[in-house]
Amino acid sequence: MIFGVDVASMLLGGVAAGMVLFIVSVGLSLTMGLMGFVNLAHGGFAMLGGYVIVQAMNHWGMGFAVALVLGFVITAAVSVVLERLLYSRLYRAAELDQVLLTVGLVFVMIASVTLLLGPENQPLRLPLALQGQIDLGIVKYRTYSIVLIATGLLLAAGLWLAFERTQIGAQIRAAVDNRRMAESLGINIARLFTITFAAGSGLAALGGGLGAEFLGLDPQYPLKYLVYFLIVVAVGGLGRVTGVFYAALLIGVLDFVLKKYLPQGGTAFIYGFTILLLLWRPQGLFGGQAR
Amino acid sequence: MTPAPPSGVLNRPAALVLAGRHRIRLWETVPWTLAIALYVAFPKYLAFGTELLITILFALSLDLVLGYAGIVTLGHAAFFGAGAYTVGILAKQGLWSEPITGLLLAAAMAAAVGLGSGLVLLRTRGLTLLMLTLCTMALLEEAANLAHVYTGGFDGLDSVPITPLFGRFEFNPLYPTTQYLYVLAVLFACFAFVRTLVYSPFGQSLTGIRENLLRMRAVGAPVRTRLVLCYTLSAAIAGIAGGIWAQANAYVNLGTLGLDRAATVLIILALGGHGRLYGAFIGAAAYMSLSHFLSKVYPTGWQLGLGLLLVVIALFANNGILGVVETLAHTLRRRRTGTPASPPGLR
Amino acid sequence: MTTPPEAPRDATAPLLETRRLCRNFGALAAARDIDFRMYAGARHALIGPNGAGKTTFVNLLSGRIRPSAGRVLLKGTDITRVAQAERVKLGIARTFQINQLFRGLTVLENVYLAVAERLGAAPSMLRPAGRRRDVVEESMHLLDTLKLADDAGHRVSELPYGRQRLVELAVTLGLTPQVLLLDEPAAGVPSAESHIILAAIAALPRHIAVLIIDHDMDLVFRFAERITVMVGGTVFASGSPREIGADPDVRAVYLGQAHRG
Amino acid sequence: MFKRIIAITTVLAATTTWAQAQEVKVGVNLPYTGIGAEFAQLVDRGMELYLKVNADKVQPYKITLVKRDVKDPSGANAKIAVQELLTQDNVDILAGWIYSPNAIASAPIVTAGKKLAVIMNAGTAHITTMSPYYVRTSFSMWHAGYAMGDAAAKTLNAKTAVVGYTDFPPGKDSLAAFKRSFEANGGKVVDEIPMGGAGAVPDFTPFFQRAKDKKPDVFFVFVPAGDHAAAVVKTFAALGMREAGIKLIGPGDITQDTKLQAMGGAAVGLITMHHYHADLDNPENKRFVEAWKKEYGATSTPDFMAVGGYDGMAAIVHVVQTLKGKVEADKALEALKGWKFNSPRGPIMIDPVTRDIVMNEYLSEVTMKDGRVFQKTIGQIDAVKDACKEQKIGPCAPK
Repeated sequence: MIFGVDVASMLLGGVAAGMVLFIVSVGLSLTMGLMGFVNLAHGGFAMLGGYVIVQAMNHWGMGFAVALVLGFVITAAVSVVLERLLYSRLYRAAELDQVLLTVGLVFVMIASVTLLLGPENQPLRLPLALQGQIDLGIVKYRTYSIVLIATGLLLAAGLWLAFERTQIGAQIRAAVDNRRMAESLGINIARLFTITFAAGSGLAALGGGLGAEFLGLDPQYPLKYLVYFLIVVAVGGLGRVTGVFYAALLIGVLDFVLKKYLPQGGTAFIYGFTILLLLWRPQGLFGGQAR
Repeated sequence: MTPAPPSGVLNRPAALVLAGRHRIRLWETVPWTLAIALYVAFPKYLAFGTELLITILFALSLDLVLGYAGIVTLGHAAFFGAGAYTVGILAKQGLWSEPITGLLLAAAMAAAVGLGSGLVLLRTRGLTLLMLTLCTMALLEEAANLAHVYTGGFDGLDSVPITPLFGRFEFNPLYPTTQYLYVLAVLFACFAFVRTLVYSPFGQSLTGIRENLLRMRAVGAPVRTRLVLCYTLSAAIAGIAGGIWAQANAYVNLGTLGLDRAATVLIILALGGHGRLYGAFIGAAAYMSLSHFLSKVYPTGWQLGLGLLLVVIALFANNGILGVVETLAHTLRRRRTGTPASPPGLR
Repeated sequence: MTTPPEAPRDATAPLLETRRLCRNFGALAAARDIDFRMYAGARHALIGPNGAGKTTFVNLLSGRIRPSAGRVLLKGTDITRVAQAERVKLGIARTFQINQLFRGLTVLENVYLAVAERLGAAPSMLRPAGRRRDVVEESMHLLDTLKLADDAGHRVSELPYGRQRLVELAVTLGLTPQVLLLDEPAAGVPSAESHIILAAIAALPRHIAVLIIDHDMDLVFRFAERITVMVGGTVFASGSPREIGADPDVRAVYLGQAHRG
Repeated sequence: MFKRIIAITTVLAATTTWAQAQEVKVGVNLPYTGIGAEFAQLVDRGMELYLKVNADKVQPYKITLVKRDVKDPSGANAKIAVQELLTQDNVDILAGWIYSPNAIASAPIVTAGKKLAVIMNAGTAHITTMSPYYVRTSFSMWHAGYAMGDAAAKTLNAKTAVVGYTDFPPGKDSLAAFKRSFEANGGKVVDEIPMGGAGAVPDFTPFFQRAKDKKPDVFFVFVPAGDHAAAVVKTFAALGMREAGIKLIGPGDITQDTKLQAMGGAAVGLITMHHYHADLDNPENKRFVEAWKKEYGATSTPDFMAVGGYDGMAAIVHVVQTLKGKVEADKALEALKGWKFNSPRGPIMIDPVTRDIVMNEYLSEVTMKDGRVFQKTIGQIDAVKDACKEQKIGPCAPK
């Protein structure tokens, strides 16, 4: 019985960690997959969203759920402005220019947040209902992890439906596969990019807010976790919701188990695993043809 | 094809330009005179100067792969760190602490890492290659942390014993006069090599790979071998930069392998202009003085300023400061002489 | 529709030959059992409607893509498995339907790259590129013959498209091929300038076997000594310009639509 | 209006010229940007507050702080900053050092520069042995670690312990200190868990899960202050380890005052050993906290880093006074050896042999008091020295 509990709690922990990665990274996979844009500033949108959510809760007295929605909306709006003004000018540009633009944006985001709200870590106090433990019959486990897993699954299902079953989802998938062909079919690519970018950034904001319990929230957030977001997207493969979902779970559980049994070598293993996988399948587990 | 008299064809304008492209121009002596001037006029800024020269050397090695072969990498610090730790560990374990030969060992180790990773990674391109270089560097950083018995882990190796240069010139930590001239000499040697390489047929074929990989294969070029060779040479130079950094600072730590250093050198090259040899000089000078003097005045503001500068460079300057200078000179010449002469072929 | 076996031009093996060459992309059979022969000094044309698999066939010959089945032989030796870089060394070179040039480099540098690869100058790291007199000389000669001499110093991106097509040809000729595959050499060139390209093709030395793929019937019938017609990924008919011109099936399938007044 | 401007400028001109002769320049290196920005701000405010509150003690001299940003814990920037403070700004005294790697990397330059160097935070024990000019007014990891090992065995009479530590030198120091004294008092450390690096905050759940499975009496945790500490407390509560009968103990870093209120109820029951927390009940600390809140706002609070800066500046002012403004390194060191000062953390002294600090260590438990999270002092050990140097353990043994 003890062994069962041990494995169960480990799995739950790993899946919860995976969910955080999934929620934050799915937007990045869409923007990179659809627009082929190396968007290193994605973590910045997660931070902005997180800060909006924290401010909404601590200073404007909003509930957690309402704050999350506000975070989504405001970050999506900001991202539309940035996309129209800056990103759209570099869709045809070389990778180096895209890397430069997004690294520049990250620095601007970090500096402005530090200037406005100071360098301190932003405390995000979960509502009482989400704190503490919950009894799942076989194991008592951290309530918030269970909530996170549920939210992640819900989000994944919702996104899957949005992509596989709706008109706009079909358009996005078509554009990911062959942008020129989609354009020639009369799909308004520019509008599609803006919508995807806004949705992607909004999701990142949700990820920032929901993940704050685990990953904390401070101005350095975008650079600290940049490598992890990129790994999930690269391993998962570009442009596919399912790809990122499985990749995030795989890496979440792998990282969790390794930290428990091999605390020192854990992260090295993740990097090694990513290298081997990308050599075997450059387009990632579920990606389409390597771009 | 009837053979025209040999000399006749060779003094055609285009042929002369190509034949003279490698000749040293007057303004190319400017960076070196400035470096000497800094040594003479600002003895107190030699620590900053040494760090600047090493950064130029590191940016130069990246320019070889990024500017000339078109390989975008976020993991170039892997080789810088490999070189630094080679020097650090050998000296700290009392195996080898002579500076010049130490650099050769650093170059050899970094070249080995470059060859090993190049053979494997250069099969891929674009985002995948970017990720692979990033992960390789991160893997090395973790390995260095794990082997803390040798590498000193997070705290790093301190007071690395380096024997005096040529047995006479001591490395003084407070007034790094020897270090500055030593780094300047090594930078000059490496720069001469890279400059020759870039103007050689091999360098020309690299620009061919950057401009059109498909066509280079169609003209029969063994593209992968060329890229791996270029990657290894660049790694060796980055290793020298790392090695000399360890010697000049008598200190090595995980920062030499960090994403921060790899991203900074990429920014520096983009700022200065890649594929232009002197982009490394201008980029490093601009970035380092901005980061050094501006951050003293207004620490957080400096980061905001740098971010905005990068956004502007990405959107408007097509190839950094040197690119802007070149287009300006080009339009000026066009307005003065009216002939659409193409900008100087200094690739 | 199997064509009658042609009388072999001479006793020696054909310069370039394919036997039952196939290539399919998933379900689509882009090339089906192509038997094709080409002799030294040939002036051969390959015509056929769009989507007939002409460009795929060129990619198979040049080694850019590997066949699903069948064999490619050069002077009797099997080169099916030989990679593109090697085939170039063996003398098979091709131009591209859409320009594939080094746009940021000058015209001279473009040709220089091809000639340097052929002469084995490329790997040298220490001598200045401009000092390799043999490579520069040969490149300049080539540009003279194609009347590109005064563009030599300009960047390719600054040239009008017509002249860029000439550079495309010059770069391939820099490889002094035995077999030259010209993929629609005059494609996209305004008719006013196409005469320069036609003249250049006509002036090609006899010892080079040239296979030209094009829709321009005037060019084909003036240039070609043998014509092969491809339809739906396989050889539909093959013969002299006169035979092909007179063949009713070819006329019905292809020439009928394309035959201009 | 115009007349008033003239008046002000003349007064200013007079004072500066007069004080010119008596000026002492103090070169401060702190990570004003990057991941350490928050800590730099605390130490910086500690220094500035001492100068403001004790302006009279500074007279007739004028202390100017020349500040340089070292950006990160990588050591390279710190070396340049210290080198330039010495050669370009030719400062009379050096101060700062949040991160141990920066203090270690700067040591050769400090020695070459021959200037008094006051360490205001970096806690790895053997740093003070790396340069004869280093004087530390903050703490060594061994102060709290060693004392807590002792208290865990005796006061909490724990028999088994698991140690979780951030995998970098201060973490290893903490582990070694706690293990030595805990096992010297009959305890047994059953597991040692390295918990990720000092950079990005790892998810502590797997490490805590492993500790929980071992069911130790106490779980000693050292992580850097800031978001690491906040994450530790959250994970401890979320995994219900208190209900499983495991006490979370550690140095005061994990209950940093600036993070305490945000931790809320989750922190209740934590037992820590440290030389300072804002709820210390002594008159000196009352004045300090009051002055801090007046200067930096009611919601702001000082913590052990701020007091490191505060006491560091006190030591500097003492040196300036005793040497009448002409600060010469060896005399300054003499002046500080055995120096005693009534600090907000209680009476402190600079150990004449090791130039490290000797201070009280307080065992305190986190409780709730009138709606606020409060650290109640439940034990005290007076005049604690750095055990690592005293017992010449590992790197602390003189070379």
